Amino acid sequence: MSDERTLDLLETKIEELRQLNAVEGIDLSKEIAKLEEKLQHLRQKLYANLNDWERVKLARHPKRPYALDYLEMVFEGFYELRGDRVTGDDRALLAGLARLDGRPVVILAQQKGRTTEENKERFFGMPRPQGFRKARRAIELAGRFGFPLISLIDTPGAYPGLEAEEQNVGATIAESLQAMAGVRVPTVAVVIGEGGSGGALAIGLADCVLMLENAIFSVITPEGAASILWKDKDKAKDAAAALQLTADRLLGLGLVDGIVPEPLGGAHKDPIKTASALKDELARRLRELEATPAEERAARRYARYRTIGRFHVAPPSVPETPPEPRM
Amino acid sequence: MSDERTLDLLETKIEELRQLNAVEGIDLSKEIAKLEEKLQHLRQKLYANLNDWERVKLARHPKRPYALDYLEMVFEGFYELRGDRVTGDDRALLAGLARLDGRPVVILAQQKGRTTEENKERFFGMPRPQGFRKARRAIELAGRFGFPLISLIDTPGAYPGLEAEEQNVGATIAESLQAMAGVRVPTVAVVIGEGGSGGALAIGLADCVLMLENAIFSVITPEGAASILWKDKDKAKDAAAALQLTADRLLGLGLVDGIVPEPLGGAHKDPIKTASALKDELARRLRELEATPAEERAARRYARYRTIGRFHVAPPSVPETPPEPRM
Amino acid sequence: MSLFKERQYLRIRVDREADDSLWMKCKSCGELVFKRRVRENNNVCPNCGEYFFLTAQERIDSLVDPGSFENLTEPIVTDDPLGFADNQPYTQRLREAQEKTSLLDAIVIGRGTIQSLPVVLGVMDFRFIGGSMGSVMGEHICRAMEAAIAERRAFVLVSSSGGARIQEGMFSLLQMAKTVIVRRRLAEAGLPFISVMTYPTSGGVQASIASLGDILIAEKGALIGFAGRRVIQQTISQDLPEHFQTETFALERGQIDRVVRREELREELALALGFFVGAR
Amino acid sequence: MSLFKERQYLRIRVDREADDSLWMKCKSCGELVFKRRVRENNNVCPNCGEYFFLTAQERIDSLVDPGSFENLTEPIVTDDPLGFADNQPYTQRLREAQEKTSLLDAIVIGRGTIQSLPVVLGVMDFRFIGGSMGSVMGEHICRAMEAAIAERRAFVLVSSSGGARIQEGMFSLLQMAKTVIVRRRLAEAGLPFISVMTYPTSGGVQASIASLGDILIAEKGALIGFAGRRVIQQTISQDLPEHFQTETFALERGQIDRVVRREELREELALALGFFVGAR
Ligand SMILES: [Zn+2]
Ligand SMILES: [Zn+2]
Repeated sequence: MSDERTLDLLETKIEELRQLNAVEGIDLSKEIAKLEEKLQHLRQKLYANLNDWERVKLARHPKRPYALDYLEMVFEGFYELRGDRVTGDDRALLAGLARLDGRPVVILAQQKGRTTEENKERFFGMPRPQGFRKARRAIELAGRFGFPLISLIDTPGAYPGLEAEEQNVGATIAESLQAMAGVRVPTVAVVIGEGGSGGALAIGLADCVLMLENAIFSVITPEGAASILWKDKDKAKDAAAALQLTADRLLGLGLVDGIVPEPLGGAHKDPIKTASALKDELARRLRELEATPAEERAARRYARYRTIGRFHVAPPSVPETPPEPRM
Repeated sequence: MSDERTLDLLETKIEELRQLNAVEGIDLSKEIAKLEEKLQHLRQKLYANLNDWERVKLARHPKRPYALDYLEMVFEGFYELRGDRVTGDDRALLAGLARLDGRPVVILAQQKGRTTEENKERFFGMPRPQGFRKARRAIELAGRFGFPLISLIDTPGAYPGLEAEEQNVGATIAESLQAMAGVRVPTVAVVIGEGGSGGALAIGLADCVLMLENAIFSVITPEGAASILWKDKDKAKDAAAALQLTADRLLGLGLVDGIVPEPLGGAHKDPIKTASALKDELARRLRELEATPAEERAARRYARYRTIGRFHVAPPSVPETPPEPRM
Repeated sequence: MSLFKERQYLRIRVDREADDSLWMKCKSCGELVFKRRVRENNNVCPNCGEYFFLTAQERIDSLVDPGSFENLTEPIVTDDPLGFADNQPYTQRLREAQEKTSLLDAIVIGRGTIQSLPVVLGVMDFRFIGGSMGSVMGEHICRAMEAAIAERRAFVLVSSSGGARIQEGMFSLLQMAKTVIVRRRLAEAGLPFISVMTYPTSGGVQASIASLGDILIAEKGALIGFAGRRVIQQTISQDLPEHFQTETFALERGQIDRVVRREELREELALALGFFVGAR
Repeated sequence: MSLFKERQYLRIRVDREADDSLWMKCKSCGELVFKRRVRENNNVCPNCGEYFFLTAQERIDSLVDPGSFENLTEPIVTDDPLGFADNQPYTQRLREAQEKTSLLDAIVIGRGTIQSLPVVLGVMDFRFIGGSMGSVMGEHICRAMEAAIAERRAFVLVSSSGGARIQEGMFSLLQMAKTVIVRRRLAEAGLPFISVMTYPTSGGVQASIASLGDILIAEKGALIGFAGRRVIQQTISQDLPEHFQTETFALERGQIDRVVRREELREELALALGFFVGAR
């Protein structure tokens, strides 16, 4: 991806030329057009066949739009509801009400920080038990008032730490999952960046699961997998490929329902366009879900998750040792 | 109550005489009988007309049976369920399953300590947010499986402290109340000693509320009321009378449903007899409640609490200044 | 548990235009400020921003659309069921509070609109025996929720209370149970309840109805907690942080959803209520 | 997230009587102990009390009434849907685990009675790739709950798992959602679920089905937590208490209901189950 910076530099240069063109009255438009054509060509070449590891880097790109950016661009009037009513207010997992095309929805949103200051506040986008408890509260609110629920997923995973374990972070994830499993309103989850393990899934058990084109969703970070399975941290690239964590692969595996396209080079190249695509897709999916009777929606959600898994009846030859006999 | 100690001393002396009688073969039986008669007479005189403050002291008597004593004597096989699943396990408010006459029930029990060590563990019987959250969990378990719920109330009140406020103790009381208001099983609460304010009521919103004869139930401790209203801590005795916190007064006011008799001198004079009376009353009340259809039980619980309060329509002369005009 | 003293408030009499002077001295910044401006400024000092006390009626006026409020507070008064007297009979204390406030008890309820959104509103008045909750306040809160259910309106409760009204003993403690059981009906009816916590929301009010809002909004300068600072210090001699039980303390600990300045509260309520109009 | 190594266990081969020796050396106390006695003692060292590893079958034998267990574990194996390979193909790792354990995956389910009380039982086997949960384990847990619903039995799950099976990628993560959504059905059917947590109950298993029991029982010596000690220390370099994620740590922090010694677990389950027989 070091090429990306070169292309960004070229883009800046073209912009400088364009300003020169305007100010000095020198006619560079022909040259500029050629340069732009070249740039477009290079970009296409660069981004057309991103490998999985490059996608991982795009999904984590520091310039990538975060949840609050989409809240601004896709929804109106985010009315944040803070606090878990128990011990705190997690700033890495936000909850609140907002409007989508004028209709009220409940939002769950995982938010990373951009600055050191922000990341300190938001724990690098890693939710703590306070966040998962708040999620559960918001899910229940959605259920109580019939608001559709939309999750924006973007986290490396739940925050690992003593305090999190002391507050039983695993159980808070389980309870958020349980709330999502049972809430009787349409639910849509979108992975907008990084979908990291249980901390992401906690708000991702939805009727419809979408991914932005360059988002990833994985049981473990490639780095973690490399360290545990390859016993070699530098194998993250291999792990990224093996884990099949990109949107296209997960769509192929039937584990997500749709992909929201991003501009060439990633969402950060044109956040507004990305947001617009996301908004259209969210609105369309919600309409579909709301057109489905509640009972049928519940049955479909159940069937969707009940059937996840790939296995076959073992042929008699495998395993070589037969299974335990009946006792 | 200084007389109580004199009588206890007399009782000890009689016991010593009785042992002398047995061991030495000296016949003191006549004298002993007379002394016992005298003791009985003095006790009756002492306890027949206890004032409210003396009741308060009895309710808090250090020898009084506590919740775990009744759990032993009234119920079988207390199977404790610990922890609030969030931050801790309160030892001042216990929860669990047990059997009453062989039938499973869910128990909530406030437990004081006898020794310094125990009181340190049990915070002098003052529950913390962990306890109220555990209560809520146990109430929901009762509702989920249709177990009747029995609360044994004995607390000076919720524990006042920084950590309690940090964990939003008020809200945990409110949520315990809310759970009790909605649980669809028969519920009986018994004040076995001290029913102290919100910390007691949190597990006391029941279909049937009983009090042991010398128990108290109050919005505030007499000491607290004296300090706030009389501006004089030594007026606790007056406050105790004014607050009408004894079982007989609260029965007279229609705020409790029944009184479980105690032996002369208080429950600690004969814990087994007290427990036996409590068991009979609990069983009777539960039978009544279970004989009532669930819908009607819910309606009665609602009506019971909805109508608590004493007020009248103001005559035109009061207040002298008329109420705010309509706007 | 009326542990919060009125003297903690900076009281200004703004309810009578006929006051001897048109100016008042702010006890916080010491400036002489024009009473009318204070009043127009929601009883916030225009010089230093200090929040002065709002009566129930002033609070209502600050929230509802002009002319939209219909008072539903029936003229009921407590029976004084215990015949309570401390250094002073409860009846006398009541009469004094009634005279001081022109209210029969510590709450006003009614229907109205907030930026055209229909609500049933309950507002406590701290001047009336510390905003404490006895039989009458409990009854009014229940009737307000019942009106909300009957008229399919949202319920908004603005709390300002030291807790239970000691003088009514167990009748007062049991108002916690009474309001909670009716609050369930409101929830079953699918109607929203927005609880606004101001200075102070404490004791039995905080430990029941006030904490059970679908949305909890604290006014800047609120005090939110169960046991008061003095009770804790007297009971366990614990050091308490300076911002103990402030709205910031509550927000940091996840106890409330939002903190709002007084002058933004009307707009804030309209925002929140707007989501629920037509829901379900 | 298989972060717990088998080497943390003291493994003893007690599954074959034909072993070359009748004696073994306890790795904890160093004593030579008679294998048969270890086995009869629930794989607890008769000398020092150290808990040795139980296979799923040994665990089942230690819990159910003799002869009452009917294995319901259908012979299904994972498709290896990602065609996963690290330094070793997943298929090979599977084959080795299958050969080592005589199981097709890391769980055995079945029906049986515990002191005559009918249950459906699921027991994980840590030997099989760290007891990790992939498609097959998730499926068996769901089928066990469905059997419990069909037969109106209680469900007991004994967890021993490092978490999700990394080699099945998102299929494995989503088993958390799958087991949770079926667990709801069990609750809706009014049937009890007792979750027994042993060494280790962690990662995706702890963060889903294992934490959702009506009653949570930890075996003495259990490890209960989401992120492992190593992960936390590598990520944020935090000092962790010695008893971090032990059953005592969990009990003190309100995360579990009970701690039980291995030899008492059968009795414990009977006690708990007894309350639910005939309930509802
Ligand atoms: Zn000022
Ligand atoms: Zn040993």
